[in-house]
Amino acid sequence: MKFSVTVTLKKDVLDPQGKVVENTLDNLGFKNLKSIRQGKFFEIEINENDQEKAKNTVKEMCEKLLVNLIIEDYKINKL
Amino acid sequence: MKFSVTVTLKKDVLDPQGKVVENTLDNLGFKNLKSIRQGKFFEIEINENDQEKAKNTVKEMCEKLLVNLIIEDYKINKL
Amino acid sequence: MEITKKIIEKHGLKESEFKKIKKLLKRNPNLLELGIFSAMWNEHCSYKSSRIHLKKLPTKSKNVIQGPGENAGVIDIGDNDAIVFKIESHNHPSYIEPYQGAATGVGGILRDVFTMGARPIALLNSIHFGSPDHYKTKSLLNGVVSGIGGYGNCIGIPTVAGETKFNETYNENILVNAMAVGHAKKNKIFYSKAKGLNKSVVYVGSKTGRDGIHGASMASAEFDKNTEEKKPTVQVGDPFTEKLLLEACLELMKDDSIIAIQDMGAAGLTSSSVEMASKGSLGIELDLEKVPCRENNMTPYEMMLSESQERMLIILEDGKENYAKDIFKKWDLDFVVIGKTTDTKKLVLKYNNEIKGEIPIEALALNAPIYDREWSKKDISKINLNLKNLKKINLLDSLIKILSSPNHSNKSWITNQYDQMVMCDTLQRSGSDAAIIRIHNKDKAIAVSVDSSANYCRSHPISGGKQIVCENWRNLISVGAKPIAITNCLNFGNPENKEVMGEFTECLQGIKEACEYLEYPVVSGNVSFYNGTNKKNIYPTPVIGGVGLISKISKPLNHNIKSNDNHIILVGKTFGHLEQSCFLKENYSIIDGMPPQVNLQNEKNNGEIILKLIGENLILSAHDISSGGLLVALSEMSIGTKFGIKIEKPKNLGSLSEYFFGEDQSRYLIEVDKNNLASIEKILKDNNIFFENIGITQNEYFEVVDEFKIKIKELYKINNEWYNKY
Amino acid sequence: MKSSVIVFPGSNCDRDIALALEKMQFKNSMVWHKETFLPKSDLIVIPGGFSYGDYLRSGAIAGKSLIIDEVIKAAKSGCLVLGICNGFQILTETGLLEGTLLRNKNLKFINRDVNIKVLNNKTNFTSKYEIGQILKINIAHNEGNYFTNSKHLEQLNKENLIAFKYCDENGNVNNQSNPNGAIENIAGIFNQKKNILGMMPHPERMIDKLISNTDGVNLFSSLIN
Ligand SMILES: Nc1ncnc2c1ncn2[C@@H]1O[C@H](COP(=O)(O)OP(=O)(O)O)[C@@H](O)[C@H]1O
Ligand SMILES: [Mg+2]
Repeated sequence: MKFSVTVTLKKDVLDPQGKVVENTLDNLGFKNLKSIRQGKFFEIEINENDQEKAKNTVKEMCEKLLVNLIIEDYKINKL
Repeated sequence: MKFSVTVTLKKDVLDPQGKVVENTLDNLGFKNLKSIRQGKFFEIEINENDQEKAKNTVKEMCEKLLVNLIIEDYKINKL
Repeated sequence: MEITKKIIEKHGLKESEFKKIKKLLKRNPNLLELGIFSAMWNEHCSYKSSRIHLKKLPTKSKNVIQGPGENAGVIDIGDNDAIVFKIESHNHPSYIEPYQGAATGVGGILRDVFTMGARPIALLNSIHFGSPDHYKTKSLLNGVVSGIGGYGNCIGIPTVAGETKFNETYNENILVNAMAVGHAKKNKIFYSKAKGLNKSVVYVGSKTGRDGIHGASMASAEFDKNTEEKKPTVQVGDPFTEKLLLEACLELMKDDSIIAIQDMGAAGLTSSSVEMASKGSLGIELDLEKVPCRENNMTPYEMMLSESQERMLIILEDGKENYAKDIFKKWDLDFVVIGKTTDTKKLVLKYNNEIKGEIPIEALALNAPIYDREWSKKDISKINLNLKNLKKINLLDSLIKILSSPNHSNKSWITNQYDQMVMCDTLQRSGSDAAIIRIHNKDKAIAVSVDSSANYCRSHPISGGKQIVCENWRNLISVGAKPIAITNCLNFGNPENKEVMGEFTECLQGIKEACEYLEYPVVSGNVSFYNGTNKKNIYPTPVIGGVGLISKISKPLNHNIKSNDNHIILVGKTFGHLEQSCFLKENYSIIDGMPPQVNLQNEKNNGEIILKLIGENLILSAHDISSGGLLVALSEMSIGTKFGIKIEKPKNLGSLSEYFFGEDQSRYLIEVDKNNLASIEKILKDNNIFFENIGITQNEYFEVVDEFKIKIKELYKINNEWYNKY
Repeated sequence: MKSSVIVFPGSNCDRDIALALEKMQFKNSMVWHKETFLPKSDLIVIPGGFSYGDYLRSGAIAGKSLIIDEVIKAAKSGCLVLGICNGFQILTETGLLEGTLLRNKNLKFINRDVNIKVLNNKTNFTSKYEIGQILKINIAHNEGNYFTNSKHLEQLNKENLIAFKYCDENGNVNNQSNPNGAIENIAGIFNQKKNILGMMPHPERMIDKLISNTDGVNLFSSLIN
């Protein structure tokens, strides 16, 4: 079973990368850019047919390793 | 109009970070993990109502800056 | 809005303090004003529990240009060169988010140094973690080290020295202290004292966000529907922006545009504006709608209390605004005139022309509470250490136990993650007693080292306090530097606890005695109280950061043995003090007894004579003897070289372990050429210095005659294993 | 000989390289990234550091700066270009050099002295070195793990475009002597015309006995010839 996880910085947390990328896109002439947020992306495949169980495993992976819960939020999607 | 972009390393490119994450998850006892790939994620909002045009702009952003086409693939999704 | 008891409490203010606020204002404060009082009156900004004790420290010498009270201390090293330095703690943020906590700690201390007009030239750190077995330790260590490296490497300032220790007392409360050292021209030092009326108050740097609005903001969240959105957030460091800020500030400082400058550190805009006004006995008026903000709808309360990083406040000379603005624009940084100096001696905060808060500056600064907290003397109960009954162990096994322990293992796993070479003036990198940094384009250098000994300080705070200053002094001397001055970071538990306050008072007493005797003044520092959890306080951990001067560079001296067939001389007397030693701890798990005592007179004599010998080029390598004693120090001189040492046991040796592992103070090991032996011995004798010629250097092997002989390569492996396996 | 050092926001080895060039008798100028004019120079150096914080990908944003168009023009007309560390990363981002620099294999920043071996000394950058000479040079990077496709790798080998490889003190090129995981231990490469060199190690840190050694000197003295 396959899932995708997107991890983004919590709102209000300073995003130095995003800021620089935004400025650069602006300098490159993309004037209609309203906002850009950057995050991490994982594609996870696990050997488990029960969707509920599988999703819980992915959730556990996120909370234990992939996501820094203090500054990041995450979302899991079934693929 | 909002889009999400996911950027992943091409298949044949060594992924040191992915390797370490995979090993660590294994060490943490996630034995049913089959594979994990890591990438970047962008959420882009642009001032443009024509979906075709908007998507093209995002594509241009990717090719001009956000993605290193030599080693990375990307996907755009309308949100 | 009514200020309830709960709000006051959430702002960390005592009822008596709130009463005092009302008296000073002659009315009730509003929430903004309360927030400002709480920020200025908290321990971190006001030093309310420590101030009366800190006053006792010696802070002056002929080399001191600026002692405590400014952003950093300043010392004179001749030829119009000055060194600016300070150490600061970032303990709590680093425990919550180790990478960002440590990174912003480095960023903060760098700003303290470059606000004064100095270009930072070196970074140091003292990091203390819980037991390696504790479930959090590994990730904290990883996060802190990469955070320190991440910030310093990116901004391009070498991280050259530090100390790393593990002790279960830090299980729930790690220590992350960062020190920065900068170089300035003596006639171009910038201070934070405001001068003149109607001068522009300028905000430069990053935008203000809702970062680190501590407990204070939680209180405010209660009054808002969007509580979730307004949660106080962790500060994220942006070393790239700091690099721009550094270059922009130094560029502006070439000119005479700046009257006063202050970084926005703890309590951000509040403390920076109040401090500048207070020092100049002036008032300050701010138009808060002009503050560059990262988020929409930020309130004056949030703006004043935000601890967003990479920001500065500057008071400019008349007519310099455009000139200064161009510089900041060049570096892509915000530059906004947000207010002016006034003669009201008040902090006046306006938002869209409406006055939102008005507080007399004196009430915030001079009238902040000061406490003479109750303290108790350390109870030195009788110690029943009977070392006679200990199981006998072999010398080599004990040595291996120590060299392979987390605290004594080689730190290159850490130091290899720090750029130590950038700026191309690092003459001696990490790994020796002190790092040596050349003054750019000159033939002189400074030496720097940070040290602490929590176990010593805990068992007898006065002796411990004295000991660290001396150990720090010794580390500088060992690389041939004349110690000039120190900065100190005092990490302690809860000051409202009598014993903790006693440890604080007594450690300071020890520090004071040593500093006075060695003429080694304190020029800056930081106090971090409330380290601990659930009434369990950390061991008292004062950290000393020292700076010494090498006025003429020859070849940088370190502790590595240079060749075979040289003599090793032990300078200073060995008594065999094993209580509180690393030998007992690593071999028998005994942590007990009194720390070794320092005889300040011997300390000074021995140190000065070593410096004299180094000055006359009579020494090939030098090392002070500290934790682990003689045998550990000797092996440190061999590990990493191709040369070992062959040592003869003294004729009338009492106990092997006492001689080889005793932690008696004020001792050095020096490697000397055979041909210089006679002249060195004569100098030592003429000056009544106790010394022993203990052995000869040799190829490949480390050896105590009749006890053991081991390959240096083996020792190296033993010493380098722990971190790589952990 | 005239040299230009390009300075980006976040460059931090610009002063070090400028000093090295001056010491080796180059007439050097510093060129700010917002300039659109490059002074006439025989050598352009892109220094180490963290241009734009190395956010997004190291070197990516610098690769889009105003001055970089001028660098590309000059490089294409044969001007010598040296990219060190972040400079190497920028050169790959602009396409002047092929391949890319990934995260170090251990995912950690690495600063230490490593040994590298000279593979080609018939270039303007390396003529003063011996073939096979082992140099001890400092590295300091997060992303020095050179990677390229197999076709380009073949070309690198066939056309002798590998400048340096990581090795041990005896010159052995193997896994143990590879600090960051770079493919075939590659530490530096040339473009096909050999007028561009990108390298991860920092030669400018190795010109002063007091702080290290003088193994970097010959790179600069090769260039001044
Ligand atoms: N966190 C650290 N950062 C930088 N250098 C460190 C760190 N920890 C230890 N070191 C370095 O390791 C060496 C050994 O440290 P230590 O045993 O504390 O030395 P000493 O006993 O001489 O003070 C020193 O050169 C020190 O600078
Ligand atoms: Mg020492």
